[in-house]
Amino acid sequence: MIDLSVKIGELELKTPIVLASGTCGYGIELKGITDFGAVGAITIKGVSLTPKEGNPPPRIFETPCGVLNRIGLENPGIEKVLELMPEMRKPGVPLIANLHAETVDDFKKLAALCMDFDAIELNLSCPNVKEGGIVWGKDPSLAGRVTGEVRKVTKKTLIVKLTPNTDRLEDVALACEEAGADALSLVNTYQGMEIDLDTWEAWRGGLSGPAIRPLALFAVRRVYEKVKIPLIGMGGIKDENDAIKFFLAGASAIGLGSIMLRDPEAPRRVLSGIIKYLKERNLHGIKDIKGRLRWKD
Amino acid sequence: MIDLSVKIGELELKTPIVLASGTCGYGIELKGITDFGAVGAITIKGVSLTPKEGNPPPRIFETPCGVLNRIGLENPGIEKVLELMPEMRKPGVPLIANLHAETVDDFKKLAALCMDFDAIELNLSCPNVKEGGIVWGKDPSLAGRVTGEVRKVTKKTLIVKLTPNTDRLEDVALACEEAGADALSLVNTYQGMEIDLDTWEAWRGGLSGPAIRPLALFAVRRVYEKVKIPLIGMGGIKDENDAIKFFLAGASAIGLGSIMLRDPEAPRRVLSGIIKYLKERNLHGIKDIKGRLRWKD
Amino acid sequence: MRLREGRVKRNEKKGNFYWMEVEIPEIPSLAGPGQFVMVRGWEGYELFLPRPLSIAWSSSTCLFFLIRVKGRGTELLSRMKPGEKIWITGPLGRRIELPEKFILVGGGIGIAPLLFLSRWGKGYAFVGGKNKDEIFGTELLEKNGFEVFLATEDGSLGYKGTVVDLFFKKLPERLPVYACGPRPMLEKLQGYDGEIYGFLEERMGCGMGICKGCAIRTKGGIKHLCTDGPVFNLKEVVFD
Amino acid sequence: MRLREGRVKRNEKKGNFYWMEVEIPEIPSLAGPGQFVMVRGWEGYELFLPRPLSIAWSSSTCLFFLIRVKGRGTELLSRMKPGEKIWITGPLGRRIELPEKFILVGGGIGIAPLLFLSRWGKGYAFVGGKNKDEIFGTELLEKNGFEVFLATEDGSLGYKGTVVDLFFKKLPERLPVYACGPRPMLEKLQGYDGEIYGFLEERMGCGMGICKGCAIRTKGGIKHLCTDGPVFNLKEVVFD
Ligand SMILES: Cc1cc2nc3c(=O)[nH]c(=O)nc-3n(C[C@H](O)[C@H](O)[C@H](O)COP(=O)(O)OP(=O)(O)OC[C@H]3O[C@@H](n4cnc5c(N)ncnc54)[C@H](O)[C@@H]3O)c2cc1C
Ligand SMILES: Cc1cc2nc3c(=O)[nH]c(=O)nc-3n(C[C@H](O)[C@H](O)[C@H](O)COP(=O)(O)OP(=O)(O)OC[C@H]3O[C@@H](n4cnc5c(N)ncnc54)[C@H](O)[C@@H]3O)c2cc1C
Ligand SMILES: Cc1cc2nc3c(=O)[nH]c(=O)nc-3n(C[C@H](O)[C@H](O)[C@H](O)COP(=O)(O)O)c2cc1C
Ligand SMILES: Cc1cc2nc3c(=O)[nH]c(=O)nc-3n(C[C@H](O)[C@H](O)[C@H](O)COP(=O)(O)O)c2cc1C
Ligand code: FES
Ligand code: FES
Repeated sequence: MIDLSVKIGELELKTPIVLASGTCGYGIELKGITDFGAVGAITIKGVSLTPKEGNPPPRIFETPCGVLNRIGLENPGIEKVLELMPEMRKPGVPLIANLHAETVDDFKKLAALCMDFDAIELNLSCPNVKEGGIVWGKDPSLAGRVTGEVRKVTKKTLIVKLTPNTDRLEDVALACEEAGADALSLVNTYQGMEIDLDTWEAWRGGLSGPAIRPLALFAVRRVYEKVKIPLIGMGGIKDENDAIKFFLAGASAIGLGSIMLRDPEAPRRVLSGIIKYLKERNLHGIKDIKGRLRWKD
Repeated sequence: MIDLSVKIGELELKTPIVLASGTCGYGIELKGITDFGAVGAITIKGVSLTPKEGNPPPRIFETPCGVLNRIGLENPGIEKVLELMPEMRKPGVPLIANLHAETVDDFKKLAALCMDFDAIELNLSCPNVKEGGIVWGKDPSLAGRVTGEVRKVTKKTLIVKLTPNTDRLEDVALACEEAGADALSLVNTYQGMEIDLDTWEAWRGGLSGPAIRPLALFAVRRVYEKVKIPLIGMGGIKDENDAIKFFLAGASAIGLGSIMLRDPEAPRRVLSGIIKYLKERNLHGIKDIKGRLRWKD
Repeated sequence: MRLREGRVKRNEKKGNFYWMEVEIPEIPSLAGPGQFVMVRGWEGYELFLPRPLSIAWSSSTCLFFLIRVKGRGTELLSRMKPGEKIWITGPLGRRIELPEKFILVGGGIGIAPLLFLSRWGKGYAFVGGKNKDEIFGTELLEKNGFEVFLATEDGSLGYKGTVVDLFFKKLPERLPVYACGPRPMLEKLQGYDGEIYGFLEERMGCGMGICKGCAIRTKGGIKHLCTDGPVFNLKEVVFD
Repeated sequence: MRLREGRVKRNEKKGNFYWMEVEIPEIPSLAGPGQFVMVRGWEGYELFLPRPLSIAWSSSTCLFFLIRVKGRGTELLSRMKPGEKIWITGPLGRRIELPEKFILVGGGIGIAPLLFLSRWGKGYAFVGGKNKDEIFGTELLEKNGFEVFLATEDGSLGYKGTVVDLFFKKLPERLPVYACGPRPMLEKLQGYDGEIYGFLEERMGCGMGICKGCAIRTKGGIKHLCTDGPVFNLKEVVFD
């Protein structure tokens, strides 16, 4: 018997497949398209205290095996999002609120408003505006502080989503764990840019998709070797093979991001593939592969 | 008239196309294959004071639109490499010695031995063994120090090759400029890993190829906005369009790396494409596009 | 609206465009005027995203696309051969309500979604392009009860000039207008003093509202092309 | 040795393998025993590197490959159709000097380079595979003057067992041996008390000595498969 359930903090996921933030809307849009039976949890598009317009177009570019986005965290604000709760509940899957804010206070207020969600995920890829604008997730002490402060106001499962754009990834991860995070989610996108060859216009953006898989996998592994809390691993996963690599690297669950834009039926496809892989090897669950890679260097 | 020559320190390149280190051997191997008329300079495979065996196989993996390598800086040592000088001279193209060492002293000794090269490139992606093993290029003061010390022992054009695996890229670049570097070369590979799904064996490696282009482009631009010395931009360039993006981002010359493994005739192809692009727009040389992108955010 | 696998039935070069017929029985009966689909004609991931294409026509089991090669994606689509697999999600976007009589104004490849619209009414169709190789579908429009006015910039077919010029010159009746074409064309049409709707374009991620990639500026704030559009009241759109 | 564009002339499934003929006039006359080429049958960059393939046979203008599907690259190659473009660099690797009479030992797809070798001499060929679908080229070997011994692990053709077992059992004469097949097979053959050469495999970047990706451990230190090999004196190789 194969047991695919995983526990992330207090959260029981029926499958180890999490829909990553920003690539599944509020889940609602995927009604009738995605088979939610294959989904362990839905992470909604990042939400802030007040509405955000996001960036002017263009917002999305294609790069070799990758997607570069500069959505700019567009969202209607937490109040409007809470109104969607009845609709968001329909798939019957645990809901994770992905939050972003520019101050510790706003993060706390947001978290306190998320009572009806099953878990909270802090997106630390945005800048801390009060303290010099440094991105929360680039600085272990900032990351630890915001995690600790949010921890005080909520008993919900608290996930911290890490940015890979830092040398101090492991220290940031440790700081979040010490400050009370129940789990870590990584990676968010890698900073890149694109240029239009005709107009010479240029845009910054975050890179995701298969291109980043080798980098993301390494980020997950480095964090796995440092912390004890479970990890939701993501970055370029397109099929079961990629997913299994993240489990072998140490992820307890995996996130599907960009692939949802191309194939909204990816959750079932990936889940079936994982089951097949486990069966063929007589393995009984994610725990039999989690972290089990063998370094050859 | 289109003028494609560029100056990198004292080095006059007839074309802005540099063969990147580690992907063109010693140039010798490409005799009769690559059209050296299209090549501005050859950067030889990284060399150290004493021979290095490199890593046991496997050493190279393919990832989506990328190459992950763990060659391990295999080389026969500087003495043996110097013996190749007559052969290396045959293409008639300036030669850049790519050096790596574990101590400042070794870097100095190496540089002093490179009298017959046209320029020296310090590869700062390897660890400084005496001082805790931190990678030279991750720390502005280390990077500045090694650059300054090498500067003292050579009058050759001194290029410093930067690693993108750091938050402090701009500071490292500035430190190298202040310490006397004539030019900077970037990026080296991004740290990643690969796992074999059958054996669960895992290897660390450096990612290169089209996958990293959006990241490398951004790295080049960030450095361009900080320093005055010329940049050799590279990372995922496969065709003229990619090359032009690097010029628009601020590179004075561009490096062809992984593409040489797939298409050793890339220099001519890319050069012809650059000329066509310039002609179609009535532009006269790289200076007409260098750095000229327009940020839209 | 699920991701379906179809098969290319034909793919013919017509002037500067390709006319592609795809067998994909699940979709045609659901498709309404103004809708589009996301199309992928390759299995690899180098081109990661599917491409948005208008539904240009349909039969009971097939969709028809009119394609102009722009970059790698449309080039791959243009090279597809009968029998090859193709993946399509749709129909997507907002179905529009059409009056009985209306005017179509199409520039270049912009004619694609207008052909489909012509099935739902009667009226006048202004069709323009750089030259005669960019004029497509006049017989179909006529068969559907549309009087066709042609314009080419080089004068190789019909009126010599832009389709917008021709439109403002020949405007037969003040009817609602549905336009599709390059941005400058739509901007000029904003000046029409009647009801005017335009098919907009923006880079898309998903085509189904989950990525927020397809933002469009309107007087009422940011809208999303794939869920609020692709057809917008042109007077509401802010071009910049 | 430059990068050349060729055209697939035929590509036929033969048991578990594909037999591909490629028209590429510049290469055949240069190709010698023991050499290989780097092959790419796709234009995109998702699969970035070309794949090493042995020269299995040649005519005046064509190269022949025997291909076993392993991953995406060989799968794409196996699906190629006559007329399609293919890019090849070569011949690469060290040409070997063959005696007049020698023994070939091939396991599975390992038969590919041995077929080409059979053109340069006479002798005995031991050919093995998991089952009869992995046996290829016996007629060609016989035509070239080789006495053929067959082994399949399931006994579906010839001796039931491994080709190495058969070889040690039937060894007709103490002649130099050229072997190609899976690593365990080559390891076992190291025990042969005569001259023994093996075709090794390693992941390659460039195939022409510029990347140092293809390291092979030998008693004499690291060697490079693409420039020092692919054929090595098996007694010198360190398997680990
Ligand atoms: C709703 C809608 C309907 C469309 N209908 C048609 C049609 O019927 N026939 C037709 O030929 N074209 C149509 N287009 C335009 C077509 O989608 C683009 O030309 C195509 O996506 C370009 O892809 P590419 O790979 O060839 O070009 P590239 O420029 O290489 O594409 C790179 C990326 O940018 C995106 N992109 C580039 N240009 C556009 C654009 N103008 N609009 C949207 N995304 C773009 C691509 O989808 C891709 O993600 C439509 C666009 C939209 C938004
Ligand atoms: C000198 C030489 C000659 C060869 N001759 C033949 C032949 O005639 N017929 C044949 O079918 N196969 C041959 N092979 C093996 C063939 O090159 C691999 O099976 C093929 O590269 C696998 O590519 P893939 O994309 O299908 O598999 P994947 O496993 O997806 O390949 C991923 C990467 O690993 C490399 N790789 C994987 N396996 C091998 C391998 N065994 N050897 C080298 N690189 C590998 C690939 O080249 C690619 O870069 C030869 C290998 C070498 C080194
Ligand atoms: C269009 C888009 C929007 C995203 N929005 C968010 C977001 O709002 N909050 C967040 O934490 N991550 C966001 N992400 C990051 C993804 O959740 C994920 O971490 C990242 O894309 C890497 O995974 P992937 O390679 O599978 O896409 C977004 C990514 C994309 C492509
Ligand atoms: C196989 C291989 C070997 C390399 N060896 C070196 C080296 O010895 N010294 C060095 O500075 N960079 C080395 N590099 C890095 C390249 O010079 C280049 O900076 C990097 O690959 C990014 O460019 P690309 O994406 O065009 O390959 C190597 C890269 C590859 C793929
Ligand atoms: S394209 Fe994704 S929301 Fe419109
Ligand atoms: S494959 Fe590049 S050196 Fe051998």
